[in-house]
Amino acid sequence: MYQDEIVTLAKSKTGAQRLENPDATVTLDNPLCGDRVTLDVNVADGKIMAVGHRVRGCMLCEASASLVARDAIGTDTDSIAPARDKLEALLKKGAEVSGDDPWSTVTTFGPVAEFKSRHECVLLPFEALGKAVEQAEDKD
Amino acid sequence: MYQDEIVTLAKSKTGAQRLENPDATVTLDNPLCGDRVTLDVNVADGKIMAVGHRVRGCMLCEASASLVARDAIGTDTDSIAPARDKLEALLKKGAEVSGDDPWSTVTTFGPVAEFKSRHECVLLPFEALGKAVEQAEDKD
Amino acid sequence: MSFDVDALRSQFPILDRTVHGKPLHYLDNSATAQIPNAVLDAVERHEIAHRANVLRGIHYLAEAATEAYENARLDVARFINAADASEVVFTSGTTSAINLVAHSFGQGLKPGDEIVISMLEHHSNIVPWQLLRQRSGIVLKVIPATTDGRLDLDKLDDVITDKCKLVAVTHVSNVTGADTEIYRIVEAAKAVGAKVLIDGAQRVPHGPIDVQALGVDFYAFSGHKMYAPNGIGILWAHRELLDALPPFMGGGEMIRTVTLEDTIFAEPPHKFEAGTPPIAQAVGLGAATRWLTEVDTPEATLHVAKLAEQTLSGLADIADGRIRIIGPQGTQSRLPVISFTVDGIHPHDVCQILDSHGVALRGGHHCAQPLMDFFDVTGTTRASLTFYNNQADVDALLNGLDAAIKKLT
Amino acid sequence: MSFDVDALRSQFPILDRTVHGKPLHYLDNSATAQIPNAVLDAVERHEIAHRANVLRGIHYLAEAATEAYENARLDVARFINAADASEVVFTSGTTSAINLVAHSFGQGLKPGDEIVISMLEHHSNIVPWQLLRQRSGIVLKVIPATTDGRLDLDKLDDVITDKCKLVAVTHVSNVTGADTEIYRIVEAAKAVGAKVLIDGAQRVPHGPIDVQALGVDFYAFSGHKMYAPNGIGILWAHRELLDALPPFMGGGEMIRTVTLEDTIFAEPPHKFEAGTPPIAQAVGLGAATRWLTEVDTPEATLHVAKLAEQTLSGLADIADGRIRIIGPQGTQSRLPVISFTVDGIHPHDVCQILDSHGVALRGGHHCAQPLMDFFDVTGTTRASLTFYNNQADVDALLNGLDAAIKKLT
Ligand SMILES: Cc1ncc(COP(=O)(O)O)c(C=O)c1O
Ligand SMILES: Cc1ncc(COP(=O)(O)O)c(C=O)c1O
Repeated sequence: MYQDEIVTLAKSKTGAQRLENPDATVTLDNPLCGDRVTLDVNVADGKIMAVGHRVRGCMLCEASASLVARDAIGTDTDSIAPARDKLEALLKKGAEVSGDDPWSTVTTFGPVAEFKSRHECVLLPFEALGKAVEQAEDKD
Repeated sequence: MYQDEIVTLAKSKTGAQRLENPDATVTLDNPLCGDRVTLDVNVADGKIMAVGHRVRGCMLCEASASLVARDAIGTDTDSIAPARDKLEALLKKGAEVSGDDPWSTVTTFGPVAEFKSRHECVLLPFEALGKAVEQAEDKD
Repeated sequence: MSFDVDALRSQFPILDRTVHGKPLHYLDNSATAQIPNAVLDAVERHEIAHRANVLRGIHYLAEAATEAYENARLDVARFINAADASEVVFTSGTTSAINLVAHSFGQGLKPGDEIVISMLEHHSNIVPWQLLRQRSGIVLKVIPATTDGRLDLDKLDDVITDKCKLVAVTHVSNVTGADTEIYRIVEAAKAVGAKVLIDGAQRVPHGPIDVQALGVDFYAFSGHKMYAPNGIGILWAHRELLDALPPFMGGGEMIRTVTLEDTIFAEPPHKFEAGTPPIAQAVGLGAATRWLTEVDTPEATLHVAKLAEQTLSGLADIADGRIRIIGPQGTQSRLPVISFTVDGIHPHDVCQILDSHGVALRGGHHCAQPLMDFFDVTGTTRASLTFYNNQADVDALLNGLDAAIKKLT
Repeated sequence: MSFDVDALRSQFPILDRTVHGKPLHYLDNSATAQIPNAVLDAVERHEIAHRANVLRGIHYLAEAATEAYENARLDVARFINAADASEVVFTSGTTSAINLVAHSFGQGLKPGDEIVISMLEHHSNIVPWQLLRQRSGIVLKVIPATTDGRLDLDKLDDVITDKCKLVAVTHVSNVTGADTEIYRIVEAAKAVGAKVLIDGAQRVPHGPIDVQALGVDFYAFSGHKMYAPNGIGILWAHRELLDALPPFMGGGEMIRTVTLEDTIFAEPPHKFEAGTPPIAQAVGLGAATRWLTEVDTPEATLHVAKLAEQTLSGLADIADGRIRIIGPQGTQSRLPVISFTVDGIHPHDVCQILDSHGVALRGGHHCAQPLMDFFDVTGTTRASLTFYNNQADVDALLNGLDAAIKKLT
């Protein structure tokens, strides 16, 4: 499961520092393993401008947070909830992910599918980003 | 287990009526099967003069009450507790019962030994008589 | 399709054994039913291939055990038609399921609040409420019985008042076999805003149920009476109810976070499953629900109903009416749990003699002393039948009774 | 006599299996131990030869089942050296045993009475007391831990005051493996007239104990951690204590008489065993106590101690001290439950990679979050060993850790 791509993502620590003036900040826990993600976001005109996070968690959670921070910039804010659902469908049902979608990179986590107890680790940063985006837009 | 001797004893209903002026009366329950023995006794000079009982219980309990009423008359009051213990030893440990003892008749219940759940049914009248004798003598 | 009782019996090795040199005729199914190979094998396969603790493990066996455990929950949810598997709480049996409700639901009650049970209840649905009464001053009221051993539903309006918070009654009596008209209980309870708990211990051995159609709030039953292992049972309740109720026992697996100051509990059903659960037993119960669902065909039901009818009419024919049926005389709205007294013979003597004929019956108060008091008997003898019973079992019962009466009177 | 680990392993079919194509190295024994054929067979033999409900039956199977159940109680009494079998209460596990005490003993406590636990407790010995605190206003106090993961016994006098009614602590920590000096707890508790409850869940898998010599009042443990089935556990307590305590759950088998007005309870232990008990599981636990008593020779203990020592020193040698032992560093006064953290790698990642090497470990908070907070870690990785573990298991652990560290850092 720890394929090079996942390990590299985690080690890249992409976006692994907090934003100075976030539009919204969300902290989510996964009580099962004690994972905790704190995620900041800046949005403008329905697009995500910046993401910063701090992860206290496992490598899968770190890799997922790195991927989120790498791929979110410039995407539509309303692409996040579907991206999360797409990732969940990939993990839980082995669903196909179509290639031309901006979030098709979630396929990186395909190998996690067979490890049920780890699904939440991967989903957590997506859920944090989804909530953060919602909050940021509510503020507008 | 229901050998003729036990069935005959039970049907004989020996002593199966209450005494008019008992020195003591004791009621004991066996919660396991709802058996209830009420037993009256008259004693004089350390000897049992009369026994009467009412049994709401199974045939084993009735047979035991009949035997108690039949064999107690004229025996020493302090023979009852040992008789009970002898019966218990017979039932629980298959102990030998010596032949010249007045209470050697407890061997009648030898066949009950292998049916653990029924031991208490047979012991109950002996226990009631033991308690009744004690009470009667305390009164003196 | 006809029903092949011999094929069914061959799934139960114990039915081949002898006792006291006679073939076993097991008619004590209401106490504990026997366990088919399919269930035994499921338990054993689990223990030798997937044994591990559940819910928190990362390793292969732990994942497999967790999956097996949660799949068993799905099996049970299907068997009772629960809206969601999270409504299915594993307990150690009916008794602990009812005690869970008495503590958890009971914690929200005030002195003077009323709980209604019935005269037909098993001690497991009486004593927990008496203990709650001691703890918190609730009032316990009782739906009376009819002379044919049913709940006297005409009295519902007298007993269920505005103060009533819960009506807790049996689905099928473990003494009389009477099948409760639950919709009337639900109607009366809902009219005053009370919840309904059904003790299904004697109902589920006879086939799947539909808790949603029943319209009740809590439903409790045991594994060992429905061909599953000991030490496992179910409390089903609506998810919103489970969400609102406080936990019963505390421990591992039922928490979200624990500090020495405070604890946040997990979501249902785990909130109510403190400690390592009976995992292999749950797997066995899951297998039993599948097995039973398959066995429970109209032909099988007919087979049992015929045996019950023969038993009832056979009892009526024995020894010029010296046998009194305690419960419904006929076969309508009753299950094959048949209690009776024999004039002049104590139930334990009946059982003991029948045992020497290889027939396993139960005699005594059946953990239903208030009902015994109502019928003014110290106990009854009970023959309880299920799918794997056959003609020979009924014949042995009737012949043995004949012999017992001849011998003891 | 030397110890033949291969012969022992051959009694556990699961130890022959592979996971992810690798031989299984089961080092998650503290969560659940595996079950030997002797125990599996005892359970199966019971189910296919003597399955019936217990205590009230007259027929052959019921008598046989009752005898098997009560013989299992005798086995357990022997295993813990109880003065009398009636002091042995069957529960569904450690958690339910502790909850029983929290309800039953707890019912006699007043607001302001103190219960003392420790920083090392499993949630099962924390949450029941928090729930009791909510119910009745007792005060919960905590014996701190030392930096090497033991109870800080020097603080006993500060924590245990005259208001203390019960000290409830673990015999062996499920995180650090530290073995508690129980006599010091008993001394301090007796000095103020408090009772002592010991959570023995992690102690009994390593061999028989002597509750009388320990001088404690309550002792709780689980079957599934000591090679017995799930769904069974033990509460031991002095008979006088059990006589004095009110029952916990209500139901069948625990009563003397029931009327709708009132109930008279049975004598211990049955007073505390409401409902149909886990019969086959008790039979399995009885068999497990006999099996374990036989296995537990000085040679076997030495075998495990050597593996533990190799594990501890192997961990110290890996990757220049990047591994931190959470608990005693040495082998003195500890059992082979070994927790550690790997610098920069989350325990779940460690476990997952080790799983791909066939090594079953546990990672996380081990239901001991307060202790995790004390050590300021989100979790640890734990390897727990027992008699059937071998050199290959330890090698696979150490090699796997090496690989994990290479891969993930
Ligand atoms: C020290 C300790 N206490 C209590 C428990 C709880 O045991 P169970 O889950 O079997 O009730 C455990 C095991 O999980 C334990 O390790
Ligand atoms: C109607 C009824 N309720 C409750 C129970 C208690 O079930 P258990 O002993 O399995 O907890 C029984 C069986 O004994 C029963 O027949």
